[in-house]
Amino acid sequence: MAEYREPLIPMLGVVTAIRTDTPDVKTFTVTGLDGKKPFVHIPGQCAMLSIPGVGEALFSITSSPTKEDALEFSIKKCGCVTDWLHAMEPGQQITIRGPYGSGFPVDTDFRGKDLVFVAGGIGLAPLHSVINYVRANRANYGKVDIVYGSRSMQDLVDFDEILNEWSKEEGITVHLTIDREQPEWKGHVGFVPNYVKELGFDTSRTVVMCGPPIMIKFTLAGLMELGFDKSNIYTTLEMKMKCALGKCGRCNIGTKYICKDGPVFRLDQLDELPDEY
Amino acid sequence: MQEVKQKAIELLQSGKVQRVLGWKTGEFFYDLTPAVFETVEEIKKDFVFSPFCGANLSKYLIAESRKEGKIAAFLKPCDSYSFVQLLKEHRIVRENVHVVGVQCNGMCDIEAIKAQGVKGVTAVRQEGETLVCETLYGEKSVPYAAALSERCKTCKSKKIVLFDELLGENGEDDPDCGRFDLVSKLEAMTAEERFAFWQQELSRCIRCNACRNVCPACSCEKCVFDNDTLGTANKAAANSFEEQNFHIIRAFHVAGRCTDCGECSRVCPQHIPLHLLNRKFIKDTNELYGEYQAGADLETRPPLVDFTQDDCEPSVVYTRGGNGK
Amino acid sequence: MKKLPITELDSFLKSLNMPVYLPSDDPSGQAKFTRWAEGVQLTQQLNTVRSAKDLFFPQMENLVDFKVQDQKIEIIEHRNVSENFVIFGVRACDAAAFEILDRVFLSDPVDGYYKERRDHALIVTMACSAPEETCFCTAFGIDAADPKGDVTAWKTEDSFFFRANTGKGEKLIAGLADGDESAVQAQQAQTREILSKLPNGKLDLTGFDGAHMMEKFNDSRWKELSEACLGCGTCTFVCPTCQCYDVREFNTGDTIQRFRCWDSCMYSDFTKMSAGQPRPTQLERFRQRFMHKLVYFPDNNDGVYGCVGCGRCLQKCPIHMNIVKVAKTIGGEGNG
Amino acid sequence: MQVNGEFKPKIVAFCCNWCSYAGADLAGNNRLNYPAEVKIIRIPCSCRLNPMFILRAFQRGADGVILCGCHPGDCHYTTGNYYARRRMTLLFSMLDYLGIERERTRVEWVSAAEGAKFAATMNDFVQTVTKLGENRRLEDLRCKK
Repeated sequence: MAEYREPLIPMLGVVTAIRTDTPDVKTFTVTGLDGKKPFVHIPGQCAMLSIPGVGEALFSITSSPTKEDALEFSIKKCGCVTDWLHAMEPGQQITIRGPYGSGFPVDTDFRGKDLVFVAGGIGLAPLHSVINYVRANRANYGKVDIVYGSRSMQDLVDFDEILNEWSKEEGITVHLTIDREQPEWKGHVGFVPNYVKELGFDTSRTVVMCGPPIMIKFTLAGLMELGFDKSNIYTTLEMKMKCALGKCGRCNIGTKYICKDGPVFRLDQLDELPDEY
Repeated sequence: MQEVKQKAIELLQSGKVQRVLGWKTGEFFYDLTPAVFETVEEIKKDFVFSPFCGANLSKYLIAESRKEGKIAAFLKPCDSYSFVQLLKEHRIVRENVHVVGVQCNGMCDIEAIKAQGVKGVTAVRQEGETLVCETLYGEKSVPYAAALSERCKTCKSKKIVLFDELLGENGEDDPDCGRFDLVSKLEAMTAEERFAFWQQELSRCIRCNACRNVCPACSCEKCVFDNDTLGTANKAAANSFEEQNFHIIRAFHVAGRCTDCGECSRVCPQHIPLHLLNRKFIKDTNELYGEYQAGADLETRPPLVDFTQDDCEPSVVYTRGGNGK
Repeated sequence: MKKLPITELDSFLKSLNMPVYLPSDDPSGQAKFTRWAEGVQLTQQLNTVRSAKDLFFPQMENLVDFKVQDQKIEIIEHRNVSENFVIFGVRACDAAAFEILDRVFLSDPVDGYYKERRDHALIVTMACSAPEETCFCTAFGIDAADPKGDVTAWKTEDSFFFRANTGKGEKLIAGLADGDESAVQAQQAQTREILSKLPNGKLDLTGFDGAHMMEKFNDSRWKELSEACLGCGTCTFVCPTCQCYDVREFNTGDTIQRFRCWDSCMYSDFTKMSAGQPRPTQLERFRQRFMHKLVYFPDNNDGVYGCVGCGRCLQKCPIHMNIVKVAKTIGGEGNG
Repeated sequence: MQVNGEFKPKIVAFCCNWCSYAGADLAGNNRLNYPAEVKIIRIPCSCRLNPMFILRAFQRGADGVILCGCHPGDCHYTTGNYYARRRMTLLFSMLDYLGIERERTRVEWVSAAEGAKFAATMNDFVQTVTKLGENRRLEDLRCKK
């Protein structure tokens, strides 16, 4: 049992590397001051990162738990804290606390299943963690299909890794799409929801989905049309958070707290919650 | 009182208006809530006009007058000043409002009744100049004057400045109401005494923002105190500085626009006499730049968006009023 | 049962040799929990404007400081270790509210700031003898004539009577003389008589539970209930059970102080994100507050409502909208 | 701020860009002395001075705040300083009403040609505030080291 730490007091971390993925997404590698991984997590869990004086915000952990040496966060520039993160240099100390949330049921419900991952834009961040976890424990899972779309080729996060690692692995099929035609793009063009429908997956598969609300909404409609069961579809929610401990009250939706009971929810669970997210 | 309800029904029935803004009954005789009525049945069931209709309805008209259809609003003298001030600032769509002026004999405040030592009040009836209260502990009597809300004890005007129709008689300004007496008293104190007085009052502030949110003059879409990007956001008063900061700026932002309706003090859960801050500005502008009553008309320029070349210098403060040192 | 003449309260409090907080009238005539010192009088009023939660969950407190220099950050923890203290004269409703706050702050992960104060507090409750018409604690099964706490106190014409409920309480009043219970029983009978007549004392809350969540949530009458709401935080801040907070930072020019302060779900910025606002109008914010107290909280907490019927919001809401009106409008038929 | 046991006030001077800031410049060019405790903040016009700026200055440790602008009638924007004059009068009066020492705040009209007036004003203001001592009534303890 570790020494008692006040849950609201963060620990220090160092950003050891910063990789520019797209014009507005960077991936940050974070370790503790001792150079080791700050904590162990489950895919889908989040952590609170902060720069004192700028603010604190919750980010999903992009790296798989199987990555031993550090945590990774793919972060899109869209507000105060993220602007600051994007402007900083490697070697910068930040504060970190976590892990928070329930994570994906990778070692229970996902076991032995054929999986379909559907992601849009920065929505790949939480799924990236699961996908790499599944790859590391390949024997425990069946077929894997990844449908990933973005506005343009330049906006595809982790493009190199997708091309050079995921696509080349046996049992994994990657389906990439971009919103509009681009001369150098040879792949599929079109929105994710339509693409998912075109691909027409078997309804026995488990779907894991993350992306902008509008993508989720239409993809869901498509999946329902295909005859998927809601209990086989997982997605993540986002709300403003301050404590991430289920106490400060703002991420409360119905009887659930996104920070504690989520951010991962099964669709049939979401149906039982008020539509306030 | 029945007349007001009848008028509400009549206006709705005649099709002159589609909605009526008034006060709705509560659990007790005193906890009346501002409400918009859309049917005659609702009015028959819940509409009230009583000495406990203290809430100023004008601010609701900012949103209500922008909705489709016409709305009738019952405005007391105080409310009518706020209404005119909001019109002057182009915050209300005039064509969509049918103003019914209602006279007011001073509104009562349940907390004033309770301050008289009456507990557990469940009902009241007026007998002449006395309020007879039925309580959980038997009947108690309170003089009507003692039950008046603080602001009504120094009522500046019984004049309804703007109306489409009037119920009862219009009243007059009362220049001798003595509403600046307490301000003068404070001005006459030493700086130390004033500081101690305001520290004691402002330290009770819990920053609930009720004073700001109820104020008809505080109608900004986004308040400077909610603005995170400016760095002026302030959610809890950490110390006396932040208490002072909030209340000085709150009063300053409505200076020259505050009609002295007294809502800020009425709603303050901690009974901070916030109107004394607003009245200080009113008194100062009156004395330094000439008499001005916000909301009294649509034409006069408010003192803070006006000037003359021979205005006094700020140094006038060093020698004005009080002994100061 | 122990007895203490009213005139000897000061010497008793002094003999406790630790900080005592009791409701006392401030110069404006309102009662608030004040640190006792010679001359600080126990109030005659029924209750304080602000609830007793302040003593465990203050409106604002510093959590941690940071010093930032170039790429380095230093974390400065400055945890105050509490000393034992007594809260004297807590009413039954506020005492019940502590149990509700405990369910939030002492559930995993435990909030150390709260726990530190909670562990060091000794609660002396004070039975009510003259409830107001706004009280409705009876609706939540709270007995204002016999409140909980480490010690329960009754105040009669000339004496205090004390009964210890815990070992800690036992020690606190060990030095006092024994007294006869009959005066207490007489007062309790009288109080319960009044309690049975409270206008909202029998507020019916059937149907406010997890099973009816969507039905309550989708009720069309939230619109009329919330239409006059000013979006201020009065109800939240005077409420003894409201516990939402914000974590913010203040730059002193030298250090960054990270503090937490009370927040209100009634405020428009409560859930506002750069990505959007899930509760865009006052209707949603208003609904959240009452749904949380009457449906979400009990569903997560063995049916315990997030309200204790203290009546503060009934007294203080600028537009007089409150939980009783909500419960009666949205709620059970039993409310007539 | 105490320096060697002697009180040195912190003064914030908000100076309008067109007159007073140039006046301060002139004071410097003419080698006129005024205390180093005066920190100048340039603003486009005296009318730009939001009352919150003054309060914020006090919060951050100022012991006195002075506003300098063009003489009435000479405003670069024609009328800005007339409005500023009314606002500051009311604000100062309010500060006085709250019991905050009235001499801690001042408005002075200094033209670009009045380098000597600038230096004299600052000398006088620093002296006044030094006599008043530290700002205690409008302070934020968190910002004091």
